Amino acid sequence: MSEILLDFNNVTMQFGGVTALSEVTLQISRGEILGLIGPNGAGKTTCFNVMTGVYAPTIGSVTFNGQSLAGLKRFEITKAGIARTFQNIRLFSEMTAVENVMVGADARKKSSVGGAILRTPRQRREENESRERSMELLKFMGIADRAHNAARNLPYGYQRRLEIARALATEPQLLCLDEPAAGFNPAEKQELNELILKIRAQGYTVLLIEHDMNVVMKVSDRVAVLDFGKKIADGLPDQVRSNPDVIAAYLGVDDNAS
Amino acid sequence: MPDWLIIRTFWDLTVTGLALGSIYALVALGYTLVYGVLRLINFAHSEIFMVGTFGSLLASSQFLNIPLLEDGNYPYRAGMTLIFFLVVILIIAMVFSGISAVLLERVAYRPLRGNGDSIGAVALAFLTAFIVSLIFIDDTQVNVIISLVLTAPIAYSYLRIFKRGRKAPRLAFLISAIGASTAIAEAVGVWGTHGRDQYQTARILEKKTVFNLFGTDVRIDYVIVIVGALLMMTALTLFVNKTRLGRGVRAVAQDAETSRILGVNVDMIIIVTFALGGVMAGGAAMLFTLVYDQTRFNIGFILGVKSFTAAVLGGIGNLKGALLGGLVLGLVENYGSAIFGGQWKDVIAFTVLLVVLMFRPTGLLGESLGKARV
Amino acid sequence: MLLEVTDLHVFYGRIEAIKGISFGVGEGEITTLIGANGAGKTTTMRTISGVRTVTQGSVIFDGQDITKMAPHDRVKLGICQAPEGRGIFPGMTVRENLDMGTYVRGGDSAQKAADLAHVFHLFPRLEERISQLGGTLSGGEQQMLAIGRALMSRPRLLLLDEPSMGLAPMLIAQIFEIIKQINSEGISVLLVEQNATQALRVAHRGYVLETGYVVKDGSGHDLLEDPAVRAAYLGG
Amino acid sequence: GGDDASGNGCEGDLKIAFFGALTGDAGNLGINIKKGLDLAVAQHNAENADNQLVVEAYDSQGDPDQAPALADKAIADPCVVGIVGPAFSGESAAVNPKFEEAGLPIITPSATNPDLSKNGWDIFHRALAGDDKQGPGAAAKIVADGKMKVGVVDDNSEYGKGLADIVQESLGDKAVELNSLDPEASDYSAIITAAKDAGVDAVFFGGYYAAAGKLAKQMADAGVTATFYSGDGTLDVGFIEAAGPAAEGAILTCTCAPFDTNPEFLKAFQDANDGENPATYAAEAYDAASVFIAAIKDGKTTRADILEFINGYDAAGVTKQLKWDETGEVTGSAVYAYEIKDGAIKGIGLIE
Amino acid sequence: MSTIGNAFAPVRDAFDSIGDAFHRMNQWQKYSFYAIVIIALYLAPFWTDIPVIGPIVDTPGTQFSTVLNDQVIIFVLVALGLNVVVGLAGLLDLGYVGFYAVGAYVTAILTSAHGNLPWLLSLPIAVVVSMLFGVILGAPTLRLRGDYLAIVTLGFGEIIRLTAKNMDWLGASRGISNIKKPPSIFGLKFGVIDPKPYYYLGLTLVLIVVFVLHRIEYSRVGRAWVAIREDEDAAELMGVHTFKFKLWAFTIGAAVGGLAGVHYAGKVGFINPDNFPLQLSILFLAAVVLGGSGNMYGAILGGVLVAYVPERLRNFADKRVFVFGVVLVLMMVFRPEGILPKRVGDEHKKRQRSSQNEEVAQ
Ligand SMILES: Nc1ncnc2c1ncn2[C@@H]1O[C@H](COP(=O)(O)OP(=O)(O)OP(=O)(O)O)[C@@H](O)[C@H]1O
Ligand SMILES: Nc1ncnc2c1ncn2[C@@H]1O[C@H](COP(=O)(O)OP(=O)(O)OP(=O)(O)O)[C@@H](O)[C@H]1O
Ligand SMILES: [Mg+2]
Ligand SMILES: [Mg+2]
Repeated sequence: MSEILLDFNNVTMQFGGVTALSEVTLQISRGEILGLIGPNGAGKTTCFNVMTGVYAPTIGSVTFNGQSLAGLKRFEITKAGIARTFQNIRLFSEMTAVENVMVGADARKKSSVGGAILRTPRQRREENESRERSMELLKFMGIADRAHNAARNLPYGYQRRLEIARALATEPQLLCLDEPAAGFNPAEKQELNELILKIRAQGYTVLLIEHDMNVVMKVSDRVAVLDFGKKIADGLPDQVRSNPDVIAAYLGVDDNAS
Repeated sequence: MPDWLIIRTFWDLTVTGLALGSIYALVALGYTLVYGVLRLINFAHSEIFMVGTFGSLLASSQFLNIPLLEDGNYPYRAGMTLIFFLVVILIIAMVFSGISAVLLERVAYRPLRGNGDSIGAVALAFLTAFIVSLIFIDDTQVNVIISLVLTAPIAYSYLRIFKRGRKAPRLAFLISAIGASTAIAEAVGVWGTHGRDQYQTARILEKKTVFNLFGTDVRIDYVIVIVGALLMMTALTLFVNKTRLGRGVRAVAQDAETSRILGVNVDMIIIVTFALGGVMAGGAAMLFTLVYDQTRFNIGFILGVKSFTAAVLGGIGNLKGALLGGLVLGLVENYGSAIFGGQWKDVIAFTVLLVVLMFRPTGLLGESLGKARV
Repeated sequence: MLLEVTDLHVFYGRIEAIKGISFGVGEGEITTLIGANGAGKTTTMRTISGVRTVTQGSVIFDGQDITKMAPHDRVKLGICQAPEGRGIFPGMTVRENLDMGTYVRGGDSAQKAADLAHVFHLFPRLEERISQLGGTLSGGEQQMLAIGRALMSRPRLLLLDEPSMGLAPMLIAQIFEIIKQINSEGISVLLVEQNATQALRVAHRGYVLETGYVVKDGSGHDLLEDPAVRAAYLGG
Repeated sequence: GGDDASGNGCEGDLKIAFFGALTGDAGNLGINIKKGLDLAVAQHNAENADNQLVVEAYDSQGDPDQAPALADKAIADPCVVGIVGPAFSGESAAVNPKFEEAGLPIITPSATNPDLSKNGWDIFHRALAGDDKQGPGAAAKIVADGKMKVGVVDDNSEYGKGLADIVQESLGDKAVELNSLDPEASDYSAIITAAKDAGVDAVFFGGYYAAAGKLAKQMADAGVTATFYSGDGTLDVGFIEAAGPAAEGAILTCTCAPFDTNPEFLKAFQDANDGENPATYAAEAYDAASVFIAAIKDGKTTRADILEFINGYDAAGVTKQLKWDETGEVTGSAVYAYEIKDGAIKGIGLIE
Repeated sequence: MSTIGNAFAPVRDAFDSIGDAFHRMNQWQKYSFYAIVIIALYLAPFWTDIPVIGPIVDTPGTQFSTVLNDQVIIFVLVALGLNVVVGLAGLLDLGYVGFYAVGAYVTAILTSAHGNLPWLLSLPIAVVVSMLFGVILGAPTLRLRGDYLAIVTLGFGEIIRLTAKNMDWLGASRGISNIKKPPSIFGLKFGVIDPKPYYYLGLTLVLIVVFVLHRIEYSRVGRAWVAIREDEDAAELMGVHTFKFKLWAFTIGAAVGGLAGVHYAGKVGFINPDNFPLQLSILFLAAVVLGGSGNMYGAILGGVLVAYVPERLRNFADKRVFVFGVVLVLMMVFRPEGILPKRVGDEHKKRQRSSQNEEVAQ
């Protein structure tokens, strides 16, 4: 495959007695959609947390774009180009939708207090850029009609999309989605699939955690499977789907008709 | 060994520091309990303590009819009489504090939680009428009568507003707490028989030395305070950890909504929490008057700030932390005063707090409530 | 009917989330509510548990009007819920969380031990994690814990709000098996699901909610066959 | 009547103002003062039906933050021609510059901080000596009582610390510095431990009565037998109440005179106040008011005239000869000692 | 909706509809409105001369124009600064009086106790020193969450006050007098008696601070603050340098608090440690929350009320503080978001249409 964007090298993550990840090695290539699946408690969210600097791995290292993420603060990792959504929605509820997205867009901006007070040309340019880009993203996600509503007032589906828009606004090279389809009905899931593909078409690399095979298998280029903190499979969706280990540990039955 | 004051008087300072620290600890429990359950700095808890000291005062002067002085000396009692009197005073102080804590919750917090009830509505209505009548008439009796007349209709409309049932933001609780604290203290300062002056409470326990610790005489009142505080603390910890109600307290502390779904009577738990905190404060108040035999309308303020500091120092929401924090604070203050002089006492206390929190951001023992994951 | 909801109206502040719905859960039946996001399913569940107040309408449980009853009293009558978003006590261990399920029951520790064993039998994962803090469990583990905890209360009516959310496919299948099994033990179930196909398969009766109204009802089987329902909720 | 005869802008009766605390923590002191003022004005009004005076009260609660707005109000009222007060040193520092600029004469019956008279304020007078007189007086008394080792404590207030520092200085190497305590705190055991450790035979406390009472009592409880000394801030029955039997034998000093110095005043005061004895500073306030009244009787109606009259005043008051030097200090004043005996304050005479 | 009709709703809604009306105004109308308000504010010392209104607003026993400056302006400035810290960034600060004290003390030291600088020169220095104190307090403590920060800041305020009280160099409990006054310009003489020049100066400072803070609030910085307040973890994961922005909030808050201190010191000419008690911090916080935490104009209103109402109620004498306490409770019970709560997005349009999804909690 092409250039390796994220390299998860032999990572072990322990919490007291619990080993959430054990010697996981995982690569994500630029431009792909990688599905990350596995039984509950397999360590998927923990992978995210290690990648985004919430936890420091017990052993092993993560390199992103050739740069080690060790010791980077969370916001520095975001600036390095990794953005995420949350398994439970975490929006800035007292801000409008567009402001939520602007917070993400601001990650790449430089102007600070001085600029704000003096309204320097740079500050004004950045402000406009942020705003325009945020509106674009809201349109892109199909939720621009509620741009000026407080985030807390948005319907659930909108909130999920807003989270994605906010993450995209940080101009990530890698977008990590943690169960974005949770709580969606099949029709809504269908729309989400299209959205994820659209996002990739824009040149983003996507790492997707999801339990719904209709989503994962349809959009992923490649699927990795974790079980008890170990990677047990990694390959094309069809290969994974028919991998007996995966079936035993995760899918249960081969048939996934509905 | 160098000949420093702190070394010469170390055990002396330790005993007195532990005594004051025990009182801090008991009051800190109230902060910690309420904080644990409602995530609220119950600023008015200091006033609950203050009410307890007045409970002790009334108990000794009114119910037990003990004079301040008998033939120019204190009315010392001994033996069973003494024990009986002490127990009566303790119970009355606890009742005063307990009831006022529960009332406080009804009036100043529960309406903010979005389910105010008639007790809160009546109290608030009375207060509204009272302060409005103050604008026009300056005669407390007349004010009270007018307010009583107006209470019913106002309470009725308040109740209807309460029905809207919206939960207030956290800061609103804090300000309501501050308001309640101010109002309670000031009410005593304005309408108390001695106004803002100090009150003396009867002194029935002769402060004799009971034993000698490394050359330091240890007085009976200090022993009672320290032992009493430890006993109360143990009882409370057992209650919270071992009883079903205690389990309810912990559950509500973590997730009130879910507790409700699982059959926990949340309002009752909150009442229990306030009552427990109040009772502990009442106990602290009684022990306090035992040692210092005086009180004042604002006696709670400084003590409250200190006790809250102790709660945070130990790890707020953590019962053992309150004990540890209280004792540490009492000792640090005493040692610090000996080294740097009494005027630096509070500076030392707060500096220690700052330093501890820098290295242990959730206090010495940490919060006992686990945090949710990111 | 074990539970009968008639003309229910529920408000959030000035917004009417439930605009007069009626439905029922038969004794020993599984009933399911399906509907899009924001249709009002969770609100309905929470109203039955008593944590939202009813503006108009009535809720009758086992012949008793519980419209105004406090939530904890309803639990005593045998209504218990595994709420949406799981509602795990983050600072309590798995064991303590499960114990909270028996909060209103009190007494009889042998019975409790048996129930605990039953839950561990259904979700062995929980037993492995028995002394881990609830807040540090993975999403799916929390979901198991929430269901297990509700079972611990030995309810007559079990309310499950999206129990399959966040569960791995294998467990999803298992969950629906468990629901059937619970039901066969005589517990009535009110089930809210996004996974409508599966839900309707196990349900005796189903209701379709749309923006606060019941727009359709029927047996699970009928709804499963209904083309409109298929188009809207079952993914064609 | 002050029918604006002199063009000072006042329409109506002239006013002598009280400035100080009537409410709040320090309210008692102000109430004493106001009673003295009220008595003087009432006596004047009873005798001069055609020249009525009014007492206007400005209740600052002794708080330097609130005082300026009150002072400005007093200054803006042309009928206010003299002020008995400000009662406390802290608020004096905040508002006296205003009175100076407005040329509004003040006579304080109670603010004893020595620094106040060093600002070159022409309007400033006080009806009793400052702490720079009281301190050495107290020290002299302690030495006269044969004390060899004196622990000096203060409440870290402007007044208390100022006084304690002067006492300590006057005592020289007999003094043992015990630092400050927090008057609002309840527990003074750290300081008492230090006193015990130093083996003092006397303790001087600079501060107010509430803290003094607590300190004296806790000292006795801890087995410290040293004699308790303190200044005018402690000269209040509140001290005896708070200290209980421990107050017995304590020695207090004041530049104020004992209430029974002047029997005539005592009787008048008792008659006007249901038999109550004049408490601390009431007599000084009466004296201060009498000076203003004398000026008005003399036909002075403007602030400037009254100020000039006061600066040249020299007559006997009920407490002392009232005559001021150019800094505003009253000349020929003295320090009195008091003792607590049988649960009451007894004057034990002038300190030599 | 239908079931909830009560006598108090109109009173409550009145506040909302005033706000709504304002939001509906067009640009031109808004600017004229601002202009009128500002002119009226500069004329405030003369309000007492207006018939009918005069007696209503006048403060009994105290000089109205002095109250305007000494109480109102100071509280408004402080509330503006504290609103940044508490209202926007969500950092509970119970020791804000510390910064106010630092500002006042630096001015006092530089112009009187240990220096002879003019007041005007001490102003920028004092503001910078206050900011430095903001950093000194913030850097080690901003790691702390929520109420831990509250108690640490409370301690900080006390440490400042007690240090001033115990150090002779800072005047100890005697305080520092003869602090220099602002220079006289435009025929305004900053004397001892007439408070009006100080009020004009103070009002000007308030307007400048409002202007500056408004610009910061509606910028990347302001958004970062609110994001931190709403969800600190999420904010950091969205690339917000939370520590830096929290420190900025502290520093800017400190600067405004310090500025208030400078103004105060210049006016009264005398300060001592008792001017900066812990209770004042609590009053400051009450001002912000009462007015509407997070909304600058709410904070201003809160500052005005907390400063002015007790003066207006002087008739209550001893009972003032009691009344104040009860009023706080009542306000929080019936208007928990404050008198002028922050509006998020286009909520007001919603209210007009009274459509769905309004009071949705998250
Ligand atoms: N802070 C922690 N302390 C202890 N154990 C933890 C902690 N965080 C995670 N774990 C454990 O690590 C394991 C992996 O958790 P993780 O959240 O990564 O699972 P997951 O694959 O995302 O599962 P799910 O699909 O259910 O969300 C779980 O068993 C969990 O209990
Ligand atoms: N706390 C709340 N405050 C205000 N409105 C709310 C609240 N919770 C839900 N709502 C509104 O009530 C309506 C019904 O919500 P509810 O959560 O019951 O839907 P649901 O059918 O359970 O949806 P989902 O599938 O997303 O769980 C929605 O319009 C929602 O926006
Ligand atoms: Mg997960
Ligand atoms: Mg739902």
